[in-house]
Amino acid sequence: MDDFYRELIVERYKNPVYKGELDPHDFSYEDENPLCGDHIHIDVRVDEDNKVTEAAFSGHGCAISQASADLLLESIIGKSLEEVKHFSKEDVLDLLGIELGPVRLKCALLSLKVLKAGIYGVGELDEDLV
Amino acid sequence: MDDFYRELIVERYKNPVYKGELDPHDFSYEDENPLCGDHIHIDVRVDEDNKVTEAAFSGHGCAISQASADLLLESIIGKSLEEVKHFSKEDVLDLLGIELGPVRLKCALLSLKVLKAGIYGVGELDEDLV
Amino acid sequence: MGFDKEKIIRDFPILNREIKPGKRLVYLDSTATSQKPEVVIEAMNDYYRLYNANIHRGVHTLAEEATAMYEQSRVKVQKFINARSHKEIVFTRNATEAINLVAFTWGRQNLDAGDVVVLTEMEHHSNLVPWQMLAAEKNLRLEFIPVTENGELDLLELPALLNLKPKLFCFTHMSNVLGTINPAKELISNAHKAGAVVLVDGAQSVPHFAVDVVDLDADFYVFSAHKMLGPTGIGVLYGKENLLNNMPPFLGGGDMIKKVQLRTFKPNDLPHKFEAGTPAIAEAIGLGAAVDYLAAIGMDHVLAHEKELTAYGLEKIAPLEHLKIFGKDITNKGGVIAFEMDIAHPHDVAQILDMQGVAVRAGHHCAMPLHEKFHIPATTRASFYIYNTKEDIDKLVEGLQIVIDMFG
Amino acid sequence: MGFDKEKIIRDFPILNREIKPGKRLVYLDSTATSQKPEVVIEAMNDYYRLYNANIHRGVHTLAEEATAMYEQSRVKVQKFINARSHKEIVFTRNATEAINLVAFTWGRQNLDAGDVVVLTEMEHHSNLVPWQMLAAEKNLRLEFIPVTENGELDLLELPALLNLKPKLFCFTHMSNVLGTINPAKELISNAHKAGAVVLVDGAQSVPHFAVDVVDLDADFYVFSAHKMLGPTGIGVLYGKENLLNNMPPFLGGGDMIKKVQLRTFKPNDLPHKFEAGTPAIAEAIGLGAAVDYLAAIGMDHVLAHEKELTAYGLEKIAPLEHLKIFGKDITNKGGVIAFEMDIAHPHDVAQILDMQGVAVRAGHHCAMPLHEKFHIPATTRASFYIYNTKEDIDKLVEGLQIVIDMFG
Ligand SMILES: Cc1ncc(COP(=O)(O)O)c(C=O)c1O
Ligand SMILES: Cc1ncc(COP(=O)(O)O)c(C=O)c1O
Repeated sequence: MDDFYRELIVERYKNPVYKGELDPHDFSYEDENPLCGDHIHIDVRVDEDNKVTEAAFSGHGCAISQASADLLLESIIGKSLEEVKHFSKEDVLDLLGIELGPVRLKCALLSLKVLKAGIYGVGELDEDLV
Repeated sequence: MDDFYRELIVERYKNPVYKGELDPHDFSYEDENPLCGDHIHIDVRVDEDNKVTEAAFSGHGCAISQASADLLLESIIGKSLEEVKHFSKEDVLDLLGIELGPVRLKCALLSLKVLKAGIYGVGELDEDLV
Repeated sequence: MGFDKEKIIRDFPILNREIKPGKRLVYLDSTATSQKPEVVIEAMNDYYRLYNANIHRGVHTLAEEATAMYEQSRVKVQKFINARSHKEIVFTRNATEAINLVAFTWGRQNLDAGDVVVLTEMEHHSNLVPWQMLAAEKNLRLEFIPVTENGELDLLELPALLNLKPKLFCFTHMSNVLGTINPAKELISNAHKAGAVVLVDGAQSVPHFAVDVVDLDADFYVFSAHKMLGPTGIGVLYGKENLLNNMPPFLGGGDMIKKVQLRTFKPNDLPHKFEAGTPAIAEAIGLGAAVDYLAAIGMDHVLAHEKELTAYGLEKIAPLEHLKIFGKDITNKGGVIAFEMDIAHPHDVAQILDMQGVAVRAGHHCAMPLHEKFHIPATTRASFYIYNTKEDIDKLVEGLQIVIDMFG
Repeated sequence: MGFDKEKIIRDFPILNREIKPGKRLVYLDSTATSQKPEVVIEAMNDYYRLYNANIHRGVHTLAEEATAMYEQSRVKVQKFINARSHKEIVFTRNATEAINLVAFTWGRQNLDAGDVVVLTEMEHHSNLVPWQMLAAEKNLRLEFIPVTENGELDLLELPALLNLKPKLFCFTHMSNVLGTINPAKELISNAHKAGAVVLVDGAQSVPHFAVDVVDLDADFYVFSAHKMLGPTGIGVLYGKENLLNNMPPFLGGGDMIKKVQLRTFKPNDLPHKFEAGTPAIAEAIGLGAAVDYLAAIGMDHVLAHEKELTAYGLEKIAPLEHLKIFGKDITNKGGVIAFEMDIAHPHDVAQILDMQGVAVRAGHHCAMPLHEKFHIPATTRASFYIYNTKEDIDKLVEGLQIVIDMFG
């Protein structure tokens, strides 16, 4: 059917692989998109070389925000935090494999925003930095 | 040439008949149109029956405002104040013999406004009353 | 002209738009903004192509024509809501600015620390935030009529709130989420008895049913052109003449003055006192055309058509699985159906509907407190206007079935 | 596209208008409002006919298209005045509202009793009255740079005024009556040295020559779309990002919030923080098209054309009897010629010109204090833009000759 809600997105939304919480974790962060109530919390563990060993997200929201969190976490396992800092909007869209309008883009990028804010250890990240 | 600036208006503007001041007078009033700086002062004398015996205006402004003051005063001589109170916008336009847009209408009606305010003895007359 | 469904649809060029290949636009988002009939678009084009000029101060032909058309629109609006005088009609950018105008002028002048302002839990942000800002500045007390589980104002609470002797009472004539049409006349009369001035947010009422500000006895009444077939960029503040007369001006600048010296100015007469700078001229003319169009149809026909669609919509949507209608049993409900689905987020619902050409809105609809009250972050909302048909609702239901198949 | 006179004239449908039988429109009133090219009108028609929707919160196709176009227009405006970020571009109703926005937010926050605000004697009412209102509320001291007999700012007075350590300095980049183009960069730099924040009224500059807000180092810069080939109902406030960020919001309502609860709200990020309620969507899109059109011509060509017309106009008008030009010998003069005639009132002059199809403005042009200074209640003003020609000026001179014959 419609290529937009690719099977992958609906599947990951219904059956996420990285959903959960990590305790203890090396850093964690959370944020929300007040426009639609999407909420994402991310926990990350890293090894001595600052490579991501484990990651998990919790929260709620639309299929796009939840699936993109799940796919994002999958793709950062084994990467160094330095590499993750270079993850871009395009990388997330590539993971989702779809094009998005401005409103849905915010849904798709919420997890990246949370992840980066966690890495940088900042309060709230300017959207432009994502 | 153009019927708008009928010869009458230009003639009355250049050579007004009722221009001047009356001292003493029975009542007098003045007002201005700040939009264009038109200014009209009117002095009136009445007899024991409240009939206008003499009237004069002073001030400055555009041809329409000055000519309509001159024509208006001419037409009220001999009339009772009660009758003058019933003078309307249409009466003034009839005197001028032209049609006017909203901005110029204010020029044409300034003298009537001043005259009525003088008769009613009020401070400033609402435009709608003219 | 009465209600000629086919003609009406022909009048809206956008309804020919194909959203996706083979999917014609089904526009169910009129509560956010309505579509515009060709006559409204053309009225503005005529202004720009034939007599575009700045108004009020010009002597030349274009300026006089533009001024006359602008002021005629004011009179059309006056007649449309049955105001007593054109002086009571102030053009603003939108309903939001109209409310702010009242807050900044009447509010600042008349409200003091400790004064009570009564609002309702179903207000749009535009009828909340201006009062929150004023409350913060002046130390006012804001109180709220609760919304019942059903989605109506809990009028049992009203006497207690009016007992607080509020100086001001602001409420929406119709909720943009629930569709609730509030009993405005009764509310106003009670508030007046308690000594309050009343502002009614008519953003959702004026487009959809006949409003008579004199019969209602509203003190202030606001609405937006873009929701009633008119253009963006213009809204209306109605205020009773004596109230407007006693208010200080709002914005300063050209047109709102009678006389200016370097350090002082004298404000202009109503309504110009509240219209600073070059106004939205084309937009006022467009609004005039929209009012003519609605008046020709007849607001009673508009309301009847929407009630019919709403009844049909509720009937068709209610049986769908996983779906809960927000405010289903409201006694007096306008053409708005908001709902949640336990399997899919409203954004996903809206996007899947969009793939079918069906435009609905998803989110908090600028009514976060109402959503918070019911513990739902967002809803999907379908809303109806004169150009909608039962087939549009059928398309909506088909689209919702796809959502259910996908996520269920 | 460069400056193709014939194409430009063809682009403006209104120029075909016959004002009186056999008298085609000669529009010399662009300072009040400009005419609009067909591309601007069509850009708005496309919005209304193809993708009309409310913006920012919508997921459906129309809403996404409308949002993208609205925000693209913001970026076009940003580039046009060379601002650093789209966040620095706030859409308002007009230049007037933009000035008021600064007065109500930055002004209320930063100015206190006794603070000095420096203005000039050649300001438009829109850059006077908001400061008078704020001065009355806050007990500020307003001081004015005088205008010389010649019609320029008397810069000899500037050091003394800046010695008063003004908190704010507001001036017009170009006078809408005299045509004086003020040395903005130098004024701003001097004011900054004295510690003042600077607001520039660009209502007459942005339409007529290249403006670079970064090069000028203006803190706030305002202008109106309708004077630069764009629609009515929209204007622009440019403000430096850190200033805007530190300012409280202006109007409250939808879109300017991030989060709302019953009694509190959290404002949105820039620039939305200052755009409450449904904005002028079609108008922003029209402004974007106007900016594209001007940029394609090139602002240097626009200015050169106007300078040529002004020189020609001054040369042709100067010899006329009974006529005195207001600000004839100004060193840097834009396309505006205002004048008095000792035999006829400006209203009569304008009306007689109108009978020839020539549209000029008569009055105080929203600059009463300037007129008062020179003891003239009103002037007649002819102003030029890209679609004017030397033949237009010849028609003006013919018309003035008729006035002289009639009243002389
Ligand atoms: C110099 C100047 N400033 C401000 C304005 C006000 O512009 P608007 O009426 O579009 O707000 C004008 C327009 O007449 C102007 O010429
Ligand atoms: C009930 C209600 N009030 C106010 C508004 C604000 O209207 P605008 O955004 O046109 O100012 C809306 C529009 O969404 C509304 O539905």
